[in-house]
Amino acid sequence: MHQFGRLCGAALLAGALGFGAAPAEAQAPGVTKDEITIGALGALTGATSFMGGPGRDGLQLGIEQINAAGGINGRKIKLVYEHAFTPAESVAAAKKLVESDKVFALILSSGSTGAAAAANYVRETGVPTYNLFGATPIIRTPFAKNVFHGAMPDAPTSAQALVDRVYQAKPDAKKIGLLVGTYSFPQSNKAAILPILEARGVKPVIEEFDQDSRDFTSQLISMARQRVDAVIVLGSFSEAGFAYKQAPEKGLANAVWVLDGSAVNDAIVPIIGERDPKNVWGYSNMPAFPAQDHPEAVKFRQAWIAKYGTPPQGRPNSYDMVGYGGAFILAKAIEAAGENLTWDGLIGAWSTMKGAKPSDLGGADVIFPETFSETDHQGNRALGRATIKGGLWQTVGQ
Amino acid sequence: MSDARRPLAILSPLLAPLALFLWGWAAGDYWRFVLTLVATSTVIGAALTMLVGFARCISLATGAMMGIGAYCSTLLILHAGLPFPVAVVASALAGGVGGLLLAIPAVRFKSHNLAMVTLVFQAVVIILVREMKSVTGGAEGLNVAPPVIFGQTISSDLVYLGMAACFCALALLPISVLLSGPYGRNLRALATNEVAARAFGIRIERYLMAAFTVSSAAIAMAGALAAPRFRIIDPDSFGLHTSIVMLAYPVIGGMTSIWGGILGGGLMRLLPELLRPIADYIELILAAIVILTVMFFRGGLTEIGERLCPRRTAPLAAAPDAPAERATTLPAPRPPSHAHAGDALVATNIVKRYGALAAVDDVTLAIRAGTLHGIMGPNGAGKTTFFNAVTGFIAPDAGRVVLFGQEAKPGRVEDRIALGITRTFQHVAIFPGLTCRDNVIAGLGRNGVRQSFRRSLDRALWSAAARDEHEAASWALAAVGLRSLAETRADQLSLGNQRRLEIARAIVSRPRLILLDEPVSGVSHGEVEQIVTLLRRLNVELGATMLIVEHNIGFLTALCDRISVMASGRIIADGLPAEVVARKEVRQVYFGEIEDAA
Amino acid sequence: MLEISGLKVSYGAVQAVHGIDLTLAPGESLALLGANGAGKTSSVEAIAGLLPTAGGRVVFDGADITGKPASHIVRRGLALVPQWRELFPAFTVEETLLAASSAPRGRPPLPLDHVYDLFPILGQRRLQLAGSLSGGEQQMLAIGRALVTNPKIMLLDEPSAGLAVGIVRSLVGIVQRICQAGVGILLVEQNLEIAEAVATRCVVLSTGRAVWTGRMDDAAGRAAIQEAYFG
Amino acid sequence: MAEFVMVILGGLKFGAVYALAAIGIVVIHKATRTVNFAHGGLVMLGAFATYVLVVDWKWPYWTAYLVVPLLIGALAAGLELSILRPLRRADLFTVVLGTIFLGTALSEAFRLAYNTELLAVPAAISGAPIFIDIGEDAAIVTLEQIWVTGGALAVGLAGLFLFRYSTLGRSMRAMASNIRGAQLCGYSVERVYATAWFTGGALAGLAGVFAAPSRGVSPELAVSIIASAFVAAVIGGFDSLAGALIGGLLLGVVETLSAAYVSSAAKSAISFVLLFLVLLWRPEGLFPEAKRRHV
Repeated sequence: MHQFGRLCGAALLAGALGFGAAPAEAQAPGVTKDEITIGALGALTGATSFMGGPGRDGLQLGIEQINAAGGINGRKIKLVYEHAFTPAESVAAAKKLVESDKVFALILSSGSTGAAAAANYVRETGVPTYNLFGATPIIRTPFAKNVFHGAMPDAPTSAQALVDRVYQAKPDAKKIGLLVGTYSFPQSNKAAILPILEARGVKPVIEEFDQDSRDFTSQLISMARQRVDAVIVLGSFSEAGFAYKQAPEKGLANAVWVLDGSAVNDAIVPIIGERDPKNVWGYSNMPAFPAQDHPEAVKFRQAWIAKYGTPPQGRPNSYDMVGYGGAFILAKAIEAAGENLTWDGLIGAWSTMKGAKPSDLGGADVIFPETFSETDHQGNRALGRATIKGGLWQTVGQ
Repeated sequence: MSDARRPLAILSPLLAPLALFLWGWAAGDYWRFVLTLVATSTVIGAALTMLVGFARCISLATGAMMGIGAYCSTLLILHAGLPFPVAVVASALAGGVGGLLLAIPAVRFKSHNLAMVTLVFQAVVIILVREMKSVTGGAEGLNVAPPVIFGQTISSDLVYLGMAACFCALALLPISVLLSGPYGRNLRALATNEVAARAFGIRIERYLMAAFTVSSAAIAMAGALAAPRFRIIDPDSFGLHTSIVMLAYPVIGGMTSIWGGILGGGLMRLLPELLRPIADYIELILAAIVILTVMFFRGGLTEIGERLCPRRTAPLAAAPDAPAERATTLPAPRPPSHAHAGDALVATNIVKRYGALAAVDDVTLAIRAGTLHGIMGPNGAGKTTFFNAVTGFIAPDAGRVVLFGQEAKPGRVEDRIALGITRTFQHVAIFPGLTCRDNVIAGLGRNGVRQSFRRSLDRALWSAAARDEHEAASWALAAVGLRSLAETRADQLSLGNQRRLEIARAIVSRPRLILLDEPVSGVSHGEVEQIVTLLRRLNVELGATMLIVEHNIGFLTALCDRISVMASGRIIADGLPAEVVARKEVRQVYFGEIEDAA
Repeated sequence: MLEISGLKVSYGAVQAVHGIDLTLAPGESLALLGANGAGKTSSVEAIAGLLPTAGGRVVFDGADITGKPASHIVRRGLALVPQWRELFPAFTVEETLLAASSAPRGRPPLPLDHVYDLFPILGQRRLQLAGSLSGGEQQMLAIGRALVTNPKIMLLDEPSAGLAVGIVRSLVGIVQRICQAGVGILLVEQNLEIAEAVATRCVVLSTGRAVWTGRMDDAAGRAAIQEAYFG
Repeated sequence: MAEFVMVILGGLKFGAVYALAAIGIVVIHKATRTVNFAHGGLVMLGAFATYVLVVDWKWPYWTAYLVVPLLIGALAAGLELSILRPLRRADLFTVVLGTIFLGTALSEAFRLAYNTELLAVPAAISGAPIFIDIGEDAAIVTLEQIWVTGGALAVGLAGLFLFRYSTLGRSMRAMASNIRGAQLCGYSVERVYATAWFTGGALAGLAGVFAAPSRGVSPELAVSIIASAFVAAVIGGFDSLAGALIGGLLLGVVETLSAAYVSSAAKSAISFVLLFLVLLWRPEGLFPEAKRRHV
């Protein structure tokens, strides 16, 4: 597979050269004297449109700020955002952006399998690609020099953070329950977390649930029966919220709850129905939460409201923030690639970028600084320690 | 449609993949990619035309079938190292098996219950894919390698499109042959009139099982073909949502020809690409299109197309109410072969009860071969019940029926046609969507699923057997005076002509015994006389025995050799027409207990 | 009172009734005669609004009710006892009558006791399911259901069909009483004897056309009926 | 033992909501012969309306029980008038297609109005849970659980009662039993059909109000409710209100039991297995209505 990808890449490169496309020295696709076209894809309708929609809004907001500040080396950024949900749609959208719209770089702001299918394609084409939300390992393996990952850490990093949160809250925890969704990303996180627990000699109580489950009676009763000290929830905020809420009624009263990435979302608070729930922990892949009273978050929120108006419940969410921050990271990489833009140039500059953050280009630092190297394209590994206070998720150190 | 052009019409669906390939040739790689998926959608649409449009089965398991194909071929290539084309064919077989497994319980149900059973299948397949993580990769999906054919990895979008177009053509061809031949006609026949379909030996369960099997095989093949383009296959791609979207294909395209599915599938797959600027609304737009189609353009795209440019061959000249031409003398291609002496039908002590009511109360009746025998009686006298017991549509509680010296077992309606017995229906039971000729051909029998498959192939090749059927239908239509309306849709005929059509369908198999249930009810005066003449002539020239149930006493007396009168489930009089009508007890039935009827 | 002129009914391309005329006042009784398939049932169902008319006018109580829905026509006081009775099998006798008396209407309904007086057997069976009644009792219930709507004119479509002679006799007596109470009766019948017992005038139909109209006891009518029945 | 009781009670809470939705489907089908695959969409809109009332407008929760059923009932009657009435002459098959896509349209319209993963609605009633001693253990019951289970069941029973004994119910049953006979009694088809859709819609709306706190509001609610409610209705015989009620409760309990004692993955499969078995064993449902339809 790996070799095949390279072969294909080479073939395509050769094909591109054969067709008389500009060689490496000349202007890359999507770049004109005063504009750079960036493509992005994510779900605008369907089950994960809560990621794709905010992703688009965040990117757009970031790009407008960059353009308002004069753009990059005199060029404005133009965003073309395409809807894509399933793998088939994602490949179609990626092909359209790369082959028809001739974008200079591609942003993946869709969920795991869609992003993975698109990543599979971009490995062959070599277009510089920035993966915002995809957590699944098949996006990261095999390693591709043109694919970069942003605020969303890889599964081992986040799995480690989850286990850390358990022992930070309850150092003597013995029995750990794993409440895992049967769908894509919880399953990949489960695969990452099991070896870590095993290394610690902990044999977890594993219970699974289907996507959008609302009733956790059986899982919770099983955990209560086995008297778990802590529950790690791998699932979305709605699932985690209902599970937490139902726990006392099923006899699971004093456990520590550690929630995975997408469950760490303010929309969980009305589900739980308490403004200061006890023992709920999580990690954050950003220095502050969208609604947190944190100077950078406030700056971001004000900008968001100025552009999009009064937000509905749950917006702007962390996908807005990651999208926004991601726009700056990509812009920073393009800036570092210099005036004469080529894919190789961008990839080279990106691969050596250290500590890039939005404020470098005048944005709000709503994501952790990102650092890349030739062999490691995971931009962010920092994860904050988060809990719910006053009805909001708050970062309370690392 | 002229006979010479028939095979070409059956080949015409192949234009779709060809057109897609040519478009892809001219377009860029992105479009070639999209058009590959469009091509697979046309196959899915065509398959659903068979299942949803022709057989009228709402299936919510399309996604699952596609998934079976995609996973099957991917796993076969991955683990068994099969070459791609072999894996595609294998996955079509797997899909066929899956369709059959679904059909075995499903065909017992109709409408929403059938939809629910297919939903169960859909859900179970997805749950299995998700749970069998070690094989299928679970919810995270499975990487699909680009196909390898003859050692060549196919990485060019154009080559892939070409290959997909070839496979799609291969899949469309059999569907087209089946749908335009007797199999497809019989599917539509059973969907519009189950009772009549059964009367001509169309076994509904088997036909539906075949429809599920064939369409599932095609859908699975499309799934296998599309999988490498998806790059990653995961259970969500083949979920219920996918099934619902695909259900729209034949609805939007039109459900009466393979072109409906092809156009609907193609358009529905293209629309999301064409409407990218308003992608937020795409789901709403697609749903709205379906609702509007269902409300206002139930015939779908194909009907709109036909309305815009009416087919030259559609015999508009033969307007719905055009009077039938005078029936010509029978060419009689075969001499009446069953000059059977003695009794054609002997019914002994037939009893049929509904609760406390004895609808047929110990009726014994013998009909001499070659005669025209009428049964009259007031409403509720038990005529139709008796008639149905004789034809095998209901099982009598007691009594036996002997047809031409052979005891007839109740229930097996389809066997009666082989015995040389056909019937017409009280409420005209033609197959409305079919042409007159196709209605008549259904009456020839040989309607078992396998036979219909072979006959469909005959028809596509326009072999001697198909020409014979065509000729036989022409003969029967000419016999009843409908020759010029042969290619008109049956539901556009006047009632009198529909009655004639039923008679044509009943005589085309050259039966020994024809049972006519109220052949002139609702028919106008003038037409009644024509039908009398027609039936008399058919009796003479075919030598067929006829049993006629009728209210219209004038018609019966003019037509029949003998008449039996039924009242309250019993035969109260039997004899020559004039004599029977004059009898006191018969008059009493109609006039009440009056002594002097003059 | 009920004036019908040029009534036409068709089913798709087939015309079942080719224009008939008749009038009927409350307390009067009229029989619609003819062989099977002559268009009798189509005519009364079109009058009662169960079938669409293809032409002609139906005027009732001074108002044009052509093409109005059946429910509207019932509320105005024109009730049909249909040929197949059209009862609700899972309703009890009482529920059936209640359903008719509690439907929205312009006129006050008759009390149920009226029906029970007329048909004592229904009173005894008031808690029995309509589907479990005998044919005669079902016919009585169908008449009772129409009666509860307090009609000025009642259309009866072959009330004798499938019933034993004794039951038919008692039904005839009751229909006569209803008529004497001032309700106009339009009776569709095949059986001449019953028609004679109930009606004073008759209209004879043959293949959708009125071939004779006049008094029931007229000899010329007899001949027309013979002709219509046996051709 | 206590654990078992808790599993059963948890199942009953969800089952009661299924039952309520299923009764709505049955009322509509019984009176109008329309199989309403858009019913899940109506339940979801009921939950959404609850969200708007309680969270956006900050009205007290009890107002939702009054306003939402009227609103969703009116919407359902409107859909009947505008979309299903033109379809009345079409065959059952076409109507089923129409309602399937109508359901999709309702979900999508909502998604466009509110693009968030899930809208959370606070519980209608809160308070300390009740401990019931059973043997050594104690079963824990929350007030909300009692309220939702009891409330939904009470509404369902009230619906049953109304359908059985009220004039309005009688008109719908008459129409269901014999459409010509009902017209001859003076019931207008148009009005009874609109009433049936209103009633079915109102029940769907109420199911939404009851479901909102425990399930949240999202388009997925429509799909999961329609599947469960249909299974419940089919188990109950599809034409029996009492059957739908029992079917809903049975489904809820069987789901949680299988999840608790077999495997949590079995939960989603079990409802389909149940449906399948019922369809094969008794295609007319466990509680068929005594009926003889006029054709």
